[in-house]
Amino acid sequence: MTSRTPPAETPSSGGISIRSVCHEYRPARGRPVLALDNIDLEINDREFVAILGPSGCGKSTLLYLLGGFMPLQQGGISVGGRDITGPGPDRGIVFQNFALFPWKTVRQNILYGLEKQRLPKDERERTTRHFIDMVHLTGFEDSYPSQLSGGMKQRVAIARTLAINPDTLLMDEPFGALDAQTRSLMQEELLAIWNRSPTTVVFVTHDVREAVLLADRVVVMTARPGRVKKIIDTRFEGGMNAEIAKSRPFLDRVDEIWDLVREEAIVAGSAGAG
Amino acid sequence: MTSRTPPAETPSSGGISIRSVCHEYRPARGRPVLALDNIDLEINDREFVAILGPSGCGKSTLLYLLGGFMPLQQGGISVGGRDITGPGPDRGIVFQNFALFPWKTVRQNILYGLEKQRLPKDERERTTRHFIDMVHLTGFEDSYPSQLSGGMKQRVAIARTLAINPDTLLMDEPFGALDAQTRSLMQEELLAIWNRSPTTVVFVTHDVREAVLLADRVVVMTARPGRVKKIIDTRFEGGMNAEIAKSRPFLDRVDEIWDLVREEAIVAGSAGAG
Amino acid sequence: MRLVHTLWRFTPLLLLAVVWEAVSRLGLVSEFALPPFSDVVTAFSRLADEGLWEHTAQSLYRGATGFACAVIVGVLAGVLMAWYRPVHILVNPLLRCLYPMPKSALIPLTIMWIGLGDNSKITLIFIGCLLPVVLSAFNAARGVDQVLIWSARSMGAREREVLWEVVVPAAMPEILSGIRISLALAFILLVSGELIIANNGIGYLIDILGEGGDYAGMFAGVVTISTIGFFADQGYVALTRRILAWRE
Amino acid sequence: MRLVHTLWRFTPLLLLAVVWEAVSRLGLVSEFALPPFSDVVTAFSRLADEGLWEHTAQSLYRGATGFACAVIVGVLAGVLMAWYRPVHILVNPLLRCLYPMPKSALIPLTIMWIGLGDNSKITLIFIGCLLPVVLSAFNAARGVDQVLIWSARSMGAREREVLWEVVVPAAMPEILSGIRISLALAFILLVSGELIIANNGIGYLIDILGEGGDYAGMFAGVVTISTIGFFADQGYVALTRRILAWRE
Repeated sequence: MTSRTPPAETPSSGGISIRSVCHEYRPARGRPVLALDNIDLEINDREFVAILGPSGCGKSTLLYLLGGFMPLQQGGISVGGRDITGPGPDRGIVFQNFALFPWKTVRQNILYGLEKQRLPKDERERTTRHFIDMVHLTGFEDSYPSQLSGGMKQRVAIARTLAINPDTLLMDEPFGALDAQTRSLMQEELLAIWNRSPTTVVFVTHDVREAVLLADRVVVMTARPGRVKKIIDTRFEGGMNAEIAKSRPFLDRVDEIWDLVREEAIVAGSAGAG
Repeated sequence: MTSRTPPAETPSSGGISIRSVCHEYRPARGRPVLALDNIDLEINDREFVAILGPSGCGKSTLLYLLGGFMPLQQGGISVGGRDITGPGPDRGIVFQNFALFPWKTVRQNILYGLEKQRLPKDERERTTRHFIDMVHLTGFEDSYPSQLSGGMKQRVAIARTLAINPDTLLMDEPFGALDAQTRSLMQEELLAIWNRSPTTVVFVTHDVREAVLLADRVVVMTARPGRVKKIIDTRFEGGMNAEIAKSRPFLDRVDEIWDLVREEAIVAGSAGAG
Repeated sequence: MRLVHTLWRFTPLLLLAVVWEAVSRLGLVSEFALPPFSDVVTAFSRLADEGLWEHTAQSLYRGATGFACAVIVGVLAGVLMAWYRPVHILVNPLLRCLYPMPKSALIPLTIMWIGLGDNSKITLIFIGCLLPVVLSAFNAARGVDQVLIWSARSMGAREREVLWEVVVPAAMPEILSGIRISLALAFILLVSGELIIANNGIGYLIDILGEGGDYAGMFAGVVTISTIGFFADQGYVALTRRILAWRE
Repeated sequence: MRLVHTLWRFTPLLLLAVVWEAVSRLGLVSEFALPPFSDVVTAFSRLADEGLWEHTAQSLYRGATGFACAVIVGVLAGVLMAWYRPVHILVNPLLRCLYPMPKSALIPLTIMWIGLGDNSKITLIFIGCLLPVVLSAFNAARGVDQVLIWSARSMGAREREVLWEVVVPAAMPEILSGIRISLALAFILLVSGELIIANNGIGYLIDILGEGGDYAGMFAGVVTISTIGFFADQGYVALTRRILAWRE
C-alpha cells in the first residue's frame, strides 16, 4: 500500500452534489417502501468516499441514482456541475457481480466501451492493451469470463470501466463476491491504480475495514429508510500504508465506525426477515 | 468476545488424526489432478483448528474426507480413535451455502437431524426450541429459508448441526457467503457458542483475520497440490477479546500468516485461470 | 380493484372476439375460412345439446388416464434411474435415442397394436408423455445439490431416506416443469389421435363436422378443446405454485 | 479410445435390435404387432427404391420451411415484445391464452383455410411452432440481467445497440432451448398433419402402408422419420454448443 494523496496538478472535473434526494420503491403488489430519505451529500473532486450501512439501507439505490439508471423521484444530483439525466460514460460503474458480457472475451469486453466512444481503431487497440497489462491479465486476452476466477473477472470489470476514462467511478460492493484473500489483493491494486490517476470515487461496501482503508471519508447510513447517519474523516497523516493499517488510530477508527454500523445492522435485523 | 479457553472438566471425545492422506480428482475427460499430497495432521480434542490456503488448495477436499463424503484413496483418518467409514452424526458439517432444505421451515430443518437420531418426540421439540432460541431466531420458526437473510440462514445451518450434538464440527467457509458486517457478528456468535460448549472444530476459511480470531491453531496449506505449509499457534495469553484483537501481537500474527498465504495465492494465480 | 384487474386481463380476448366478428361480417375474410364469432357461439350451444359434452368427457377420460400413468411411472423411473447408476447406464442411451422421435408416429403403431378404442389413445398418450417426464425427473434428480445429500447423510439419514426425503423434494421444481410440457403434449396427441381415427371424442367430432361442411361447429369444437387446454394449464400452474410455496 | 466410446454408446440400440428380432421370431409377440427387425430392414431397402426418399424430401421441405419461418418471426417478435412495453401489454395476454391450445387442433383449420397441399402443412408448423418460440424469446429477453444493460448504457451504448448487442446475446441460451422444444413440435405436427390428410410425404406413406397391411413397411417408415428426428435434434444440440461456446 502506497500513499493515496492525489497529485494536485491534474485538472479538475468537479465533484458530486446530492441535494435532498428521496427514493421510494413501488412494488407491483404491497405498499411502497421508502429506500432513501432526504440524502444530502457533497463529494469533492478526486475524493474517495465510501458509503457504509446495513443491508437494505439504500446504499446501492443511491449509487444507481448517481449512475442515472433510475429516474430521480425527488431532489437533485449533479456531477461535475451538470445535473444528471441518464447513464453516461462520464460516470463509470463497477458492479458486485462483475456484469461482464459473458459472450465476449476479455479483450472484447474492454473494447466494447471504447467502440461506443467512437475512438479510432488503433487507439482502441492500444488502450485495451494498456489496461489489460495494468490489471495483470496479459495472456488472458482471448479468455471468456467463464474461464476466469472471480478476482480476474473483477479486474476485467475495473479495466473495462477505467478504459473509457470516466471522471467519476461508482463502485457497488465491487469486492463483495470475492474471497477474503483475493479481496485484500484487489484492495491494494485499486489503491495503487487510484494513486496513479485519481478520480472521484463513490464506493459502496459492507466492509468497515475496507472503507477506512480505501476512503478519504466514510458515510455511514441508517437502516431503512436510508439517511446519512454520520460522515467520518478517514484520511490519515502520511497517507495509507501497511504500518498505518496496523496503527492504533486506524483500528480505533474502524471500531468507532463499526459501532455505528452495528447499531443500524441490529435495527435492520430486528425490523424483519430482510 | 469472551475468553475461549475450553473448560477442562468436560469429558473427552478424542481428537482427529490425519495420516499421509493423498487425494486425486479424476475428471471424466482430461488428466487426474492431485488435490491433496501427503497430509499429516493431529488435532486435539476440543481444539479449534482453522485451515487456510488459496483457492483450489484442497482445503474443502480435506474437510469432505473428514466428513466421510468421499472415499479415502490413500492414508488414514480417525476421529475419536475410530477410522471413519462414511458420514455420521458424530461429525456435524456446516457448508458455505448453508445447504438448508429449502422446502422445510426453520423448525423442520432443525428437527430433521433429531428425527434421524430417533429421539422421542418431546425431546426433539424441546431441543429444537432451545437451539432456535440460542441462535436468536425465535419468531422465525415457521419461515422458509427463502424468507431469511443470509446471516439468518447460516444461523439455522449452525443450529441444525449443533442440535444433533456432534463431537466434531466441520465448517466449510461457513461465513464466506455473508457480507462483511454479518460475518463479524456471526464470528462473535460462533465464539460465544463454542465457549459455552467447546467441541473439536475444523474450520476452513479464506480469511486470515477470521482464522486467527477464532482458532487455537492455524494450518496454512500450499497451492495445489495441497500440502501442510506451516502450522501456527494463535492462542493468545488471556484468551480472545476485543482488546487482544487490536493488539500488536495479534496484528503481527495476522500479517505473518497473510504473508505465507499470499506466497501461495500468487503461485496459485500464476498457475492458471483457477 | 381485483375485479378491474381481472377484466383488464381479458380485454385482449374480448378485442379478439370483436375483431373476429367484424372481419367476418364485413366480408374481409370468406365466411368459409372464418365463420363469424356469433355463428360459432350459436353452433356451440346447439352442439351442447347434441353430445358435445359426451364427446368431451370421452376425450378427457382418455387424456387424463394416459397422462396420469405417464406422470407416475415417469417420475418413479426417472428418479430411480438417477439414484441407481447401473439402471442409468443401460437405459439412458436408449431414452436419449427415442426421445426426439416424433411422438405422433406412435399413432399408427398404437392403432395397429390395440385397435381403435380408448386403450389405443390411452397408450398413445402414456408412451408419448412418458419420455419427457422420465428425462426431466432424471435430470432433476441428478442435478440435486450434492451438499443437500451430504447434509442429510451427516445427520444420519439412510440411503432410502435420502432419496425420498431429500432428492425427490429438491428435484420437485424441475420435475413439475417437465410435467407441464407433457401436459401440453397429452392434449396434442389426444386431438391428433382422435382426428386420425376414432368413433367418438372431441377430435372425432371436429373431424366429422369439418367433413360435413359445418365450419361454425368445427370452430366451436376447436374453441372448446382449446379452452379446456387453457384451464388445464392454468390449474396445473396454480397447483405447482401451491406445492412450491416454499420458493416464495 | 474414441471409437470404443462411440460403439459403447450404441450398444443399447444394438441390444434393442437383437431383443426386437428375438421377441418377434420366437413368437413371443405376434408378427402383426411387431414385425421382426430383419423384415423391417428388408422393407426399408425395398421402399428406398419405391419413393421413400421422395416422400421424405417432401416432408422435410414442409417441416424446414415452417420451422424456419417460426424461428425467425418468433425470435424477432418475442425480443421486440420484451423491449417495447406497449406491444407486450397488448399481445402478452393473447399469447398466454393461445399458448396452451392443443396445436394439433390447428390441423383441420389449416386444411379448411389452405387445402391439402404443402402450404397447409407449412402454415400448420409455422403457427404451431411460433408461440413457443415467441414466449421463450420474450421470457429470455425480459430475464436479461439488469446490470448488463446498465453496464452497456453507462459505456455509452444507445437503446438500439443495447437491444442487439446486449439483450439478444444475453438471452440466446434460453432462446435456443425454446427453439429446441419447437423443433420437436415441428416433427410431431408434420407427421400428424400428413397422417390425417396428404397425398405425399412420409406420414402419408406410413398411413397407406398401414392401411394396406404392410406392417414391416409401416415400421420402416416410422423408424426413418424417428431417425431423422434424432439426427435433427443432435445436429441442433451441436449447433447450440458451437454458438454458446463462451459458456464453457
